[in-house]
Amino acid sequence: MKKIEAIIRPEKFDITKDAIEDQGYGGMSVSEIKGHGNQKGVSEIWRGKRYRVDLMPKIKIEIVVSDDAVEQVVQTIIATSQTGSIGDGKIFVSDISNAYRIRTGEQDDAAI
Amino acid sequence: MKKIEAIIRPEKFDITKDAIEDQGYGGMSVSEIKGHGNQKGVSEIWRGKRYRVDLMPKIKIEIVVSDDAVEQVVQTIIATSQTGSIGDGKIFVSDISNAYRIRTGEQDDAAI
Amino acid sequence: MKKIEAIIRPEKFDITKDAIEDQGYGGMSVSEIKGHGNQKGVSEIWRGKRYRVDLMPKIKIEIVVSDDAVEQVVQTIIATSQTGSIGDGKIFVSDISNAYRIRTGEQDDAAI
Amino acid sequence: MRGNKSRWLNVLYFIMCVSCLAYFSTRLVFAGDPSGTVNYGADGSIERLGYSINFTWTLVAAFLIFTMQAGFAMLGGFLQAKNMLGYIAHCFIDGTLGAIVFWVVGFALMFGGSNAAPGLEKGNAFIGFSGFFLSSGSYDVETVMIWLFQMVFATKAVTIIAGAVAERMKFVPYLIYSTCVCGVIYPIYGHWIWGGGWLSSLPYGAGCVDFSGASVIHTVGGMLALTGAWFLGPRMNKFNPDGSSNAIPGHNINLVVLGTLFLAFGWFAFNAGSTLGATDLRISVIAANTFLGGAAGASIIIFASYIIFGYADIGLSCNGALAGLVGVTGACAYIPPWAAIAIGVLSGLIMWGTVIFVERKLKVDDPLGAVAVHGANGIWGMIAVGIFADGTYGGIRGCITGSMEQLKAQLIGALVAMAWGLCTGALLFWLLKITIGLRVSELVEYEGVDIHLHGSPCYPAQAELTSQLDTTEEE
Amino acid sequence: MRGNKSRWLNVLYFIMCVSCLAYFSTRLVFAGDPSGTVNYGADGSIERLGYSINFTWTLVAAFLIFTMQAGFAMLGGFLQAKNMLGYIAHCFIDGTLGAIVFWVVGFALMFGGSNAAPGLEKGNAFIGFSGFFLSSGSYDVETVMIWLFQMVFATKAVTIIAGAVAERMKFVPYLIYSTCVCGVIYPIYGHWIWGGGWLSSLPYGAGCVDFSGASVIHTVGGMLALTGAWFLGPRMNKFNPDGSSNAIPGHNINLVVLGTLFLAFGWFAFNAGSTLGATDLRISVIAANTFLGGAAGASIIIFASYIIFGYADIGLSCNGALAGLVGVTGACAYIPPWAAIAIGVLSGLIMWGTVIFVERKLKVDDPLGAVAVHGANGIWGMIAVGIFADGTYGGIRGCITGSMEQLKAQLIGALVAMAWGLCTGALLFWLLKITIGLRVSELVEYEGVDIHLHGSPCYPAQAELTSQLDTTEEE
Amino acid sequence: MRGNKSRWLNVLYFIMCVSCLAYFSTRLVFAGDPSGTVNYGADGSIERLGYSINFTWTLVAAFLIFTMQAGFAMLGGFLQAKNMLGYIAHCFIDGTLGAIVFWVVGFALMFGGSNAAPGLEKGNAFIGFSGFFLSSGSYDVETVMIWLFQMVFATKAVTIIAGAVAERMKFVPYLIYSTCVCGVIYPIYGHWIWGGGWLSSLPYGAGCVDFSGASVIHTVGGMLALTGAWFLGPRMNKFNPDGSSNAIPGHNINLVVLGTLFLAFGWFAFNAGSTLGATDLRISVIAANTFLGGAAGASIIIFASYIIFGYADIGLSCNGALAGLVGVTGACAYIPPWAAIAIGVLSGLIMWGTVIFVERKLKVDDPLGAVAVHGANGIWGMIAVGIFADGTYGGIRGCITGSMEQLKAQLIGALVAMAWGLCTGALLFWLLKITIGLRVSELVEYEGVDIHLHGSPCYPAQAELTSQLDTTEEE
Ligand SMILES: Nc1ncnc2c1ncn2[C@@H]1O[C@H](COP(=O)(O)OP(=O)(O)O)[C@@H](O)[C@H]1O
Ligand SMILES: Nc1ncnc2c1ncn2[C@@H]1O[C@H](COP(=O)(O)OP(=O)(O)O)[C@@H](O)[C@H]1O
Ligand SMILES: Nc1ncnc2c1ncn2[C@@H]1O[C@H](COP(=O)(O)OP(=O)(O)O)[C@@H](O)[C@H]1O
Repeated sequence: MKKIEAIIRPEKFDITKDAIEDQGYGGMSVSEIKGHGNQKGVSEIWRGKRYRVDLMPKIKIEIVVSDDAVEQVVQTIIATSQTGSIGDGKIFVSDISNAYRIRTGEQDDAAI
Repeated sequence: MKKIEAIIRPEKFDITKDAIEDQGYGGMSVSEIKGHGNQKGVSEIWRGKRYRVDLMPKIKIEIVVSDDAVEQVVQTIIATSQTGSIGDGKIFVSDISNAYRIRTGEQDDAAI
Repeated sequence: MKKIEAIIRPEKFDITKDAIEDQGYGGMSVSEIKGHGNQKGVSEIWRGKRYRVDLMPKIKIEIVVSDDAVEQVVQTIIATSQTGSIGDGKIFVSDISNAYRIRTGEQDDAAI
Repeated sequence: MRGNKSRWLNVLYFIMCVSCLAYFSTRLVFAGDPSGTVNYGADGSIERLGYSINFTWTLVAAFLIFTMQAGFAMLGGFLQAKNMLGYIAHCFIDGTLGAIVFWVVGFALMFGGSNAAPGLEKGNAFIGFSGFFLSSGSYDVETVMIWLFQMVFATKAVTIIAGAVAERMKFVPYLIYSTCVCGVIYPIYGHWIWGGGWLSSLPYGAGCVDFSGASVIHTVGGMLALTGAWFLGPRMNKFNPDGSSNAIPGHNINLVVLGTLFLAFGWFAFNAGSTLGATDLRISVIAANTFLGGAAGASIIIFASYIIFGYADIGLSCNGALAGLVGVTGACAYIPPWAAIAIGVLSGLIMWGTVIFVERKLKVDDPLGAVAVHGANGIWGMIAVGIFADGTYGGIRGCITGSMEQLKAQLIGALVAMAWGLCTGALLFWLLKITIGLRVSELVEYEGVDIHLHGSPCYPAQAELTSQLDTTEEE
Repeated sequence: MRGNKSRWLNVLYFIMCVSCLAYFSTRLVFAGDPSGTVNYGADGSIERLGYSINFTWTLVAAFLIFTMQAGFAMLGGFLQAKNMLGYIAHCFIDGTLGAIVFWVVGFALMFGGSNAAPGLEKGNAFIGFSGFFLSSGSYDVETVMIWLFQMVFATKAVTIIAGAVAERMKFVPYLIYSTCVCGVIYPIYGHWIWGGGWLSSLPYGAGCVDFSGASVIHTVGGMLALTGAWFLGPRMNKFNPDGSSNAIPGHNINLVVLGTLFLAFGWFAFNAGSTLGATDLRISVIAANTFLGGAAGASIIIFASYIIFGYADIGLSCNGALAGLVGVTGACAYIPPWAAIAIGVLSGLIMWGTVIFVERKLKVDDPLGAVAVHGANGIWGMIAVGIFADGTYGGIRGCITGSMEQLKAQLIGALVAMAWGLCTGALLFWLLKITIGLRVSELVEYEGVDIHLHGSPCYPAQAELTSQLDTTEEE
Repeated sequence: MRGNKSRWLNVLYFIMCVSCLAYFSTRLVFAGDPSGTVNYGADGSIERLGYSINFTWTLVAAFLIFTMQAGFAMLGGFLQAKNMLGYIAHCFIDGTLGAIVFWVVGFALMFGGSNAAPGLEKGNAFIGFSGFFLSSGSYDVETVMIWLFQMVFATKAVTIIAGAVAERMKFVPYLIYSTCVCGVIYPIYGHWIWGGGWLSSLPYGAGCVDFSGASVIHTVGGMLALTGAWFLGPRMNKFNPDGSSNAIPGHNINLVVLGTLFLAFGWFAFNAGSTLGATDLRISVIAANTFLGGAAGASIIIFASYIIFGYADIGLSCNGALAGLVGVTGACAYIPPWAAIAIGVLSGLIMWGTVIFVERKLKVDDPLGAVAVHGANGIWGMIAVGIFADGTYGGIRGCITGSMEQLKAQLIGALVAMAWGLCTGALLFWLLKITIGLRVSELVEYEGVDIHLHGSPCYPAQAELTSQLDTTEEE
């Protein structure tokens, strides 16, 4: 099993989520983070004074899938959430050694 | 060392946390996420119009423990936060290659 | 590649972030969590009644770096965010098996 | 599934209301000779001009008092965010449905027989019975004006209780309770004091005197709140098995401070307006006393909490301000400024004491402190008249002038108010409890009444994440 | 880059304003004989005293009405947090810039020729043309008093539309639109009804009668809102490709309830103040009817939503209260209390029906329900005068007294208001659309107008995390 | 540990207050012949009726002005959430404790010797000394009425400074400072202008004239704010080592807009009420000028910020509105509407210029812009009287009528106000700094004063997570 952590633009979350679900991977956990990669931030004003905000809001999606599904999910995410400009985000894949479904107590791939 | 990520119902957080602490595992990190597994979401109304909310709020607990403690913690979580209905959550276990305590600079198991 | 998860004091976030950037590791994801280690919590009052808050707010920084950079980043974080008193936080390091840059589709170390 | 039974009860209740309204309405359309028009501008007599000044004063006071409804709603900052909507819904319904109930029946029970205005002729020392629907004889500019002024009072009295039953009460019982209090319980006691009833003609001093509602509104409201909170039981997690209690922090103290300020604003008009006339220049003393009482109540808590905790507890100090305002409500017209300060200081301390007493001794959970703020200080406010009245207004003389007579009348008034509030409250809540039940299920309480009773959280999530939520229409 | 074109338009617009102001100002400095001082206190005649009572009443009413601006701003709780600042900016600008525009031109177009006060002599049945800048003859205490009262009315009318075009309109077109409505569209229709124009002298009944703005403010405002929302198109994600629509939850229902309460508060003064005199004791009936209408509108929605959904929908019920208030606005002075309740109940239901109609049939996206609350109920309010007026005030007799004449006049007034609102609105928005464009880009809409048009989110993030953000000064 | 020293100081301060109050109170109980009752309704003379109209007007104005306290509290939206409670606590304490201080001593120093009402006989050109505690002679309806009106003024003046010292001041020094300003500093300057003191009888024009507080309230308040912010030093992270400054965004612009609207609402009464009489029909011109000034100040900033930044900066525009309101405060009664607009436009620009000047040149950190809004525009408001007064009211003639005399008097008044504010402020803050210290520790500033001084965050976390927090009772 692998965990796919995708950090994407908030405005792409909707269609990315739908695309993943269309392929049958229902389970996911979503949280709000802030971050920056090569992105420079934007400027806002506060009572007549400009300032720079250098951490941008992003959405982090975590999906745990079986090893063979990783590539498909990653490609789906890239396809749907790419805009080609800086700030598109990153995807990290890591190993999960075990998973449990709390409702039933099932383990491993059966639990995802 | 292993990291246990448990995604549970918010209303079970309290007793789960107490149960874990009772067994002596004090350190944990908690965050709010939204997610769905096989759960269908609930409906709300907005000015006379019903709509569906399909990501449900959950609590994510992250606990890093030494390898031999994993099973006990996982079973404790399952025992305390199971209700038997859909939406109970998941537990994922993964490897941690190193840990540091910032206060002292200690490493590995000593740091947890 | 490794993922460094550092859980630090909110008030140290600023200088820690600057220190990491100064060493050239731009990309990071930041989120707010609550947690406790050996820390005891603080007391607040609510309409004439004292109560204890035992999960303290912390900042979690996640940085994915190539294997050889891990030590440097970890030491930088420890150096900048250490105060020596309880509540300084923890750093966990784990393996990342793959990374993708969504904008370009690049993989592995090139994507960080 | 959830609340289906209540839903039908609601339908029933609704049909009952509508048919009763329809019946009367038809009668009203054909009621003879509505006398609703007077214009004193054209005719130039001094009496009429003086009358229209007083008329306008009372009306403007009624408008200003209405802002207290917003003030009450803001006090919901003391509650958990997940139950906020439930509380403000109660405030909102008290103010809207309550107005209609008071129009239908409450006003007639309260002021019938008082002869305060045309169309209020019938009634005895215990209850009034004319002025229903403001129809025929009571469709007169003066009667309507008094109705408006009394209506904003009545709806405030009902709203007091909303704070004590917050975070756990079912919706339909609240509707029924609110209707009963506004339509029957409050008006009957009110009749005794203000409608020419028996308490106002007690043979001690000047009879039982309550300038603007220390007993009528605050004591009765506070006692009803106590019974309500008692029958409902404490909120989940409020008391530990060992009997100790937990703090359940609210969500927005800023809102509480603003609410207190708006309540204080309304209170100026609440008390000064109770002269029903601006040519009665005592209004300035009344307004000043009102504010000094509140200021003293707030200040004493600031100091006390700072000394005891090392923190200036602003939330509690807001309660102190309200306690001070309640405390001077009964006496504000009869006392000099220094007495207002004395009353306010004591009110603040009484409030704090009562908060602790209710929680530790009675083990009753009163989220907004309605019992401490309104109940205890309403009683204290009645007694204060008997102590501090200096005889310069209306001939009311308290202990400081050497006479104990007035104090007796006040004590009787306060005791009757307590008894009336506790008995009717207990009866009402007991009946509701054994029939349709008072309390929401544990799940509803856990997840908050907002999403379960009102279909939406009060603050729908709006962070980047959730504004992207896929929302799909259904049915 | 973004909005550079509009920026220059804005500069242009600004220079135009300034030079026009400068031109007139110089003339004004040298205008002869300002007559702005009268003190009726020294001289003791009863007429003058009566006059100053009425004067003060109207002025105080104007002050209280002003709080409605805050009430309107609070309704923004129905919107998404990311667009909140855009909406309150509109409210704020309507109230400030609008006052200046009404001073420059609107007041003169509306009341010129009405002879309501000194300096308003010139004008005909279709348009007025004296009183610009409140200068020379109209620099008189009475004229200024009426201006102030009418100014708060006018700015409210403009603000209605802000709710319908919220979350997606560009800034400069809004400025231009707001100026045009406040300066020309609203005053001209207003002149026809209140400024001595042709509608007020229709040969049916007492001529077209609109006590405090059911048509002038609410129908015209609602129709302008409809055209605005129509030309702008729905918000992103509002309608699905299959024609069904989605709910877009707002961010703060508490704020909406508070806003409704403050609007109701202002509405007391709005309606009762429209007598322009406190010696006209009908003010009490007006105030009571106003509130009963709102209360009935709110209550019916509470019941209806509870029966239909099983939830008491408080947000919708707030809209119901406003609908009831709008519904009685036209008739409040002419009807007995029971009729106010009947009107309010129907208003609530009409509002809900219109919400569904606008969304499902017209496919127009009206985020705050301005069309349903103000448009539909403004029309209903006009008709209600013709039905329920009982002849006790001003001789206005509706159907319930057996006469159909008044109803005819009211229908004509309502139809003219609709036609006027729809035509001028369509023209204005069409012109704006083809010239500078109405709508923000898709990106701006996605990320919220706040950061793009106003440079800052309404609620800058303040959690532990972001308060630590490294903020560096630039330029 | 933290704040233990201050705690004992607080106890001391408290005991001092109490014993002083107790001493006087006992005397007061036995004071002879309270004359606090007059009812002008019964007796029908025209003079008395006129008197009671004016009496009521002033009282209602005082009520409405009180809402400004809520408005000030809402401006805290400009601050960081972690310090919000600290700021509103200051506002709340200024309004409550301040009232008591003004009752004890401030009023007597300010109006003693003015003979404005019974019991205010003793005093000279520099200071008054009768009317303490509103006792004996001054326990009269008229005196109490004037006290109430002046009390709401005084508490506003104190609150101005809260904005400049926000986010970093200790609690006990704030208490002491607030007491001193409300009890001594403000009243003494006020006496010079309004209490029959030397400035009002300067031999130029009509003497120094300040209609409703441009110098008394705003200049003095603004200068005290400047010294306060100066002695406290800038907030952490405000200035970079290279001298450039950072923006520290607040947490709720919506709240700021609402606060501005409530302040504008109160300002109507603030200025128009200052006639102390409604039979003085100039009140309409005053109210209209007040609002036009504010509207002009807001509009100019909307345009200017849009042209300069490409964004319509609503927060700054709210400050512009307040600047405009402050700017016309001194002159509102003496000028025609066009002049109010001119003053407002300039006020807005002066405000922006001063914000930049204070930050860049003085390197003083004024979180809410109190110096720019109140200080700078208070001075400008004084000067504006000398320029724009058109001679139609009170015989005040400014430059536009060709006379320079009045301008001289105004300049002297403004300079004296500046000097007084700066000197007393510097003395007070310096004394506090060297004794108990002004500023919270770095840790407290980092984590927010709310949890450290007031024991709770202003917005206790309420998300799903934290509402589940295990909260256990202790002590
Ligand atoms: N090395 C990293 N470790 C953790 N998170 C990262 C890293 N690099 C980028 N991110 C996250 O990804 C988000 C998008 O980065 P982005 O600027 O699009 O990267 P790039 O410019 O390389 O495509 C950032 O806001 C941050 O949250
Ligand atoms: N494959 C997954 N990857 C990441 N998170 C998941 C996954 N499956 C479920 N979750 C998380 O667990 C929560 C509970 O899932 P749930 O509906 O109870 O699963 P199940 O019905 O399989 O027991 C979800 O809200 C989501 O946050
Ligand atoms: N075993 C653990 N697993 C996950 N998070 C932990 C663990 N131990 C500590 N933390 C996190 O680190 C934060 C700081 O812990 P701290 O009290 O400073 O630890 P210590 O006292 O051991 O230095 C906690 O608030 C919690 O969020």
